[in-house]
Amino acid sequence: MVDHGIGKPMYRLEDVRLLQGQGQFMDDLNPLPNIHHVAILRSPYPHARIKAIRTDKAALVPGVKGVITGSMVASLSRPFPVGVTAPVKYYSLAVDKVRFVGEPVAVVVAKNRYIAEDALEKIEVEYEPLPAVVDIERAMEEDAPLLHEEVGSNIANQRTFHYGDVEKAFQEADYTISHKFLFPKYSATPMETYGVIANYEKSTNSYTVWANFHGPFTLHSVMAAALQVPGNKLRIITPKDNGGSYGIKAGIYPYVVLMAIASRVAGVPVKWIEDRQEHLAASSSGTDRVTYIEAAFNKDGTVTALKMKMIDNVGGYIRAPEPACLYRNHSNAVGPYRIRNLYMEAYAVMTNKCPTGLIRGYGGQEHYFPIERTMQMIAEKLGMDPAEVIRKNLIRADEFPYKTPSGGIYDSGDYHKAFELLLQVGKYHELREYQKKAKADGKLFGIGLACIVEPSGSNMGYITMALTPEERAKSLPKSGCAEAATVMIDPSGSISVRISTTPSGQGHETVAAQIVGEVLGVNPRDVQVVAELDTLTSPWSVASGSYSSRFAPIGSSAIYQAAQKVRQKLLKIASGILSTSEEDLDLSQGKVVVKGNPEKSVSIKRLAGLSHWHPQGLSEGVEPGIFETAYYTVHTANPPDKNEFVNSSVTYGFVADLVAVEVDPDTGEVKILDYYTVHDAGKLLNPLIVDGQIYGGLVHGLGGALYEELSYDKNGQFLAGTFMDYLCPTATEIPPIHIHHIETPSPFTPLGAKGLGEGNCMSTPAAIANAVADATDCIIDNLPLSPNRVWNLLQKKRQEQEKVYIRGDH
Amino acid sequence: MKPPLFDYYKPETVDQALELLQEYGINGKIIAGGQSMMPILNMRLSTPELLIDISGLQELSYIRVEDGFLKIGALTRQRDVELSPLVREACPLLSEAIPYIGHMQTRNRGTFGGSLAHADPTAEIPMTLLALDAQAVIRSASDQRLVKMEDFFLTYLTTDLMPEEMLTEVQIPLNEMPKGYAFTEFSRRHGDFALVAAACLLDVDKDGHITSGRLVLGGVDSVPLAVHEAVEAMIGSVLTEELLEHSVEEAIRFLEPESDLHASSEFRKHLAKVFAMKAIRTAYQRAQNRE
Amino acid sequence: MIKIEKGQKVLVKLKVNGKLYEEYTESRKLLSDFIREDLGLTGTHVGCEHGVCGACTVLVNGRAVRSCLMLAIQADGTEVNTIEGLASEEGWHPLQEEFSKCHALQCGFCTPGILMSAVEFLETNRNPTEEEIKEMLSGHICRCTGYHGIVKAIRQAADRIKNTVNKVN
Amino acid sequence: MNGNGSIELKGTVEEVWSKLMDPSILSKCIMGCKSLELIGEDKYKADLQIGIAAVKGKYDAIIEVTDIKPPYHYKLLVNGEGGPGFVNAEGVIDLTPINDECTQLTYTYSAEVGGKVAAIGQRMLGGVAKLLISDFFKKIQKEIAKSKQEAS
Repeated sequence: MVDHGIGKPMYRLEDVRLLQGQGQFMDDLNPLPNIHHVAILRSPYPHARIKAIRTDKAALVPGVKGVITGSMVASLSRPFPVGVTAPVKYYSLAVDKVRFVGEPVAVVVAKNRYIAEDALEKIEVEYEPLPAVVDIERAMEEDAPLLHEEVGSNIANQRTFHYGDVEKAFQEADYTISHKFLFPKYSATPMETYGVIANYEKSTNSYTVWANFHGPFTLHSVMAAALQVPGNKLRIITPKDNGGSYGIKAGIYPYVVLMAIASRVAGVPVKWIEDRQEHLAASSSGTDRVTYIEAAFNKDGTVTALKMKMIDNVGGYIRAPEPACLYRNHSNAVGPYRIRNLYMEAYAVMTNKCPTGLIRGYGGQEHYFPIERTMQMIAEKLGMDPAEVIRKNLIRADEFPYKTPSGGIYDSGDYHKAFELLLQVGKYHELREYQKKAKADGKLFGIGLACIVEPSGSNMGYITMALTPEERAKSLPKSGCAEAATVMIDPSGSISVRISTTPSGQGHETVAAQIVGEVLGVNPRDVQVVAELDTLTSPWSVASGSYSSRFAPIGSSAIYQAAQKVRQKLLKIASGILSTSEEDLDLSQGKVVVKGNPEKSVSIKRLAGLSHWHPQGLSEGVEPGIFETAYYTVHTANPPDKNEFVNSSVTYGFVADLVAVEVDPDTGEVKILDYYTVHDAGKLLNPLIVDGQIYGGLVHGLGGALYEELSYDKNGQFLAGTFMDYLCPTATEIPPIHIHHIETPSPFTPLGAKGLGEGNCMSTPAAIANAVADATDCIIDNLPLSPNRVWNLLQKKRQEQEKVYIRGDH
Repeated sequence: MKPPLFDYYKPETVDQALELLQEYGINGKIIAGGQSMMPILNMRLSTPELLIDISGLQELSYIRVEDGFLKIGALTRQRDVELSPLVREACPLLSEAIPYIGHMQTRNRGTFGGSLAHADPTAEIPMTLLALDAQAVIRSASDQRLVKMEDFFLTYLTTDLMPEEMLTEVQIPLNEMPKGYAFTEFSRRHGDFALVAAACLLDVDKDGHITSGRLVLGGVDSVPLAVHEAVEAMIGSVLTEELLEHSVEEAIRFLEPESDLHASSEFRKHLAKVFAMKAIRTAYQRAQNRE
Repeated sequence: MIKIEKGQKVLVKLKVNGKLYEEYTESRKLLSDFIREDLGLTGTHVGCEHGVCGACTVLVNGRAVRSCLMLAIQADGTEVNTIEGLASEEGWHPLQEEFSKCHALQCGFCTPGILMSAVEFLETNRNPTEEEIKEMLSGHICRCTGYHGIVKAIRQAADRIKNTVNKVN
Repeated sequence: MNGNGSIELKGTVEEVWSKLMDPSILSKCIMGCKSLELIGEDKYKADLQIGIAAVKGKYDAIIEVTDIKPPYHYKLLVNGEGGPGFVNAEGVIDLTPINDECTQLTYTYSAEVGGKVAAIGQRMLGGVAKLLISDFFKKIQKEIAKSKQEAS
């Protein structure tokens, strides 16, 4: 049992069903009779006016129950609310205009998916194509094609922030450096696509929806608002198993509304399982971002100030929770460095690409790519070792909790210790020696470093940074980050737990059982965990869900607190029975025992039985039944203040990466030789799961660095519509990965844990880019580092060198 | 992504299949292993009136050596060719090329003839067969003909096969099979369509002089492209890096590959040079080792 | 010769996990949909429907194939094995055990397909190198695990199967 | 996607021009053209089946001839829509006499392909465009030769 406690690498409970084909994923559900199937007609144009839609022929196809178009959606729903002041009208189906390739234009409800697709081919749409824009900066120009006439500009949101005295720091610095970086649009492509079952009940005007949605449940109110019903008339139930998301499935909510309407119009329950082409073209993705960065630094390598102008491409419609990508890292904008002066300018721009949303690392990869590249460029400029520049700037262990210039409160850490561990396990100095030899032999060998702060447990208030302090003051202050859990014991004494963290593979059931098992002194394998969230019966909050690595810091804390409540209750009941004070009792092996006298005990089964069968026998003041819910939040999550300070997350981990690469000069191919990553995420709850999260995040980061991009041509045509052109890394692309940990517990969570599922998505693209820059002596400011891109850079360098050589000859 | 409606006929003999083709010709579409055809159907890029499923024609699944040829039935699974000791012995170039096709799971189903008839210009089997100077046995209800690979490929996904015809067998000449061989390719990930691929056959005499050779490139044109000059120009010489680079550069000078998402025309052309050289180098070394 | 007109249903008979099934279906129905919808075996998952992701992989006559790239009617008369039949009366297949021990799955959506490929792979390759395992795995996409645990689990399962076979002999 | 090229045709500028402007010839020479119907001045409605081998899409297209400067120059606008997506293309054709028997035809084109086919057909789209164009001129060449033969 000890092996199964908190912090132990217990094998997962979920595996038992998943390895036998008994998972219950979205498409496996058939909760209602007479479910019909949906196919969606999508725009082939990046930007066009819809002049007419003719659906009569489609409606006549045998088996078709209904065809839904934009006008119906406009009459049965309202545009989705979004946290910016720009009046963007975003409906779940195109109304009048399409603004990206793949945008839903019409819906067919039919007996099965085959017939629904047959009927789609019979819908005739007359489009008037309009000029499109996909380039971020072009979209900001006055004469650029305008997506939303009522907004009057493609800029959906714009803010500037000053912290410290940036101008003074720049004036006083020995050196400054500036560069423009571009981070590409990419996705996470979970293997299970979006899926929704929706049923409209006319008699009560209410909707019941099953969807592999995983929050944030702030979006529940967004959906309810669009459907114009109170929250309790939109019941959302999540399936037991969710086939991966990495943030992407938060973007399912427009389809929840669309299917709700489709069910209402067609008069039958409907099921829609997104196909892979739909998913790639039109689900959700990270933003592509242009960053102009300027750094001020001294000749010893100390960085004194940063200026960043960040422009996010949020696609055809800005949709909630965007523009959050710009602000998610607001508090940790300076990363792990002691930089006190910070200027940030943030823009959310709409272009004719698919709308964006959550993705593993949300904003971190876009943010740390320019910063970590700049740290290396500073080293190059000063002729210093990049490791030395990092050392010079890392926050010291004695400075925690550390307040960042933008209001973040870094809870704990020992960045120097973790960084030195990285250099030691990665044999940094030996690698540098080897590099000298390798380069002398003409090899393009490089080493990349990256250090980042990994925020976890978002404070929903950060999203309101998109508004000015004056605008914020007009509405309710926002700081939500609470999570809830329920622990109950039935009359037979068996324990179950209900969680609202909507896992999608992170093993929440296992860790919940580990926590409850340890607190209540039972075998975790005897604890039943229910992870399905039902908005009418589960305990949940606006912040519930699976995102911002919030299970470890917050979700697990709620479970722990609920278990503690049950523990207290059991002790209280037992205290009466055993005539011993609660302080002298303990829980162990399914029993409450008297400390120091284990012979004297009473079983949980007995205690639970009593509370159910004979409540009158309980001591006075003890409620019958054992059913305890706890909500947990962290006191450092506060609304942004009028000075624009905000603590956007409740815990902050640290990640330090070292990667060695060799670039093939003939093909531009980047070969990763070794990857070392050191994490400090506080107390680890299950090391097996922890390392699994790190491997997965790292490989996703590697995908972003080398392979994955949702490419569009300059006219807005989408080019990566299959898994032949959107390249996910496979087993043959994976380098040796070495994971190490240090643990400095968070003082803000009862178990000392922090999140860690996203760190390498943030750090890996930067680390690999640094390594490739180091190997090739080329400036890397754009990703992914495809062979063609790297080869182009090498060609350019060769040509420049030839020019220099020829000039030198004269 | 579900297939459209089609009539489905499944002949039990080659003759039945040929009769169906004679009758339905252009409106019928053959499906064999389906590893290219099924994605096209699922995406509804093809809406054939009639699908003629020849996957049950066991008589077209065989590998044998006969009359100086390695003969492979059109419906032999790629995986069976890959694992065949006979192929490895008689035609190592083919054994080297096949594992580059997709993945084990698609080679288990994909057929040898299907890949050839699909005629993707980057596909391994068409390229290799062109390098091997193979010929296709093509049958119709009324006729049977042999077509050399150099005459088989017309353009993207288009071959000399007429609507009423069916590919039944591939014949690879084994007489004078060069000792040196190499297949190499460059792709974004393992198992992806090659950006550029090269197949080389080459022979040397005992002093290391090149006596004959063939080179085929994939991914640089609308068909697998024979650029035998790259090797032929070096006949009589011992291979040196300088000579190799020169003759390959000369041979591919005229190439104008298409650009796409993964590689520009310029990059493809560069890769063509790099991988042609690589293939020749390896083939030369192997020829020398076996000499 | 079988001739089926558009929309006409045809009887497909096949053995899945040793059990005989007979169902009427349209000729255009994909084997993946047939297994899930008509046979109710939802352990086989559909991830891309163009043969790249490998989630739908099943064994047909002992060979790992994409069930999304086959028509159900093409499986008529075959023996199919899916994830539901992997464990036996005696317990889990060594692959199942090692997958759990090595944390080779997270969301578990791609896992059934990978397991079925691995079954064929280990039957044809008793002593695989890491390279060979990765090559076989490259026909599958997993977005959760980074493949680390999967490679390790297959290697450990191979060792266990080898040892069991050795003991028996 | 764009490109240009030139081809030498056996025929005078006038002969070539008359073929290029003849709808019945055009419908024969455009690959996959099932019908071509005049719907306005220099404006046609066409039923096209474009693609290669099994990958074929049906497109309803409007073909418009503008900027006509007989017999030397015109511009062709093609807008097609169909199941797999859409094609919008623009081509400019110039004829220059080489001698009494030969005419130099130069062309530039730009095409935009959208929708499903653009998202999946990346690898071959450029090639298909080239194929369609070369096929068109090959057939035009044949038509000119044929009518010359008939005339003589």
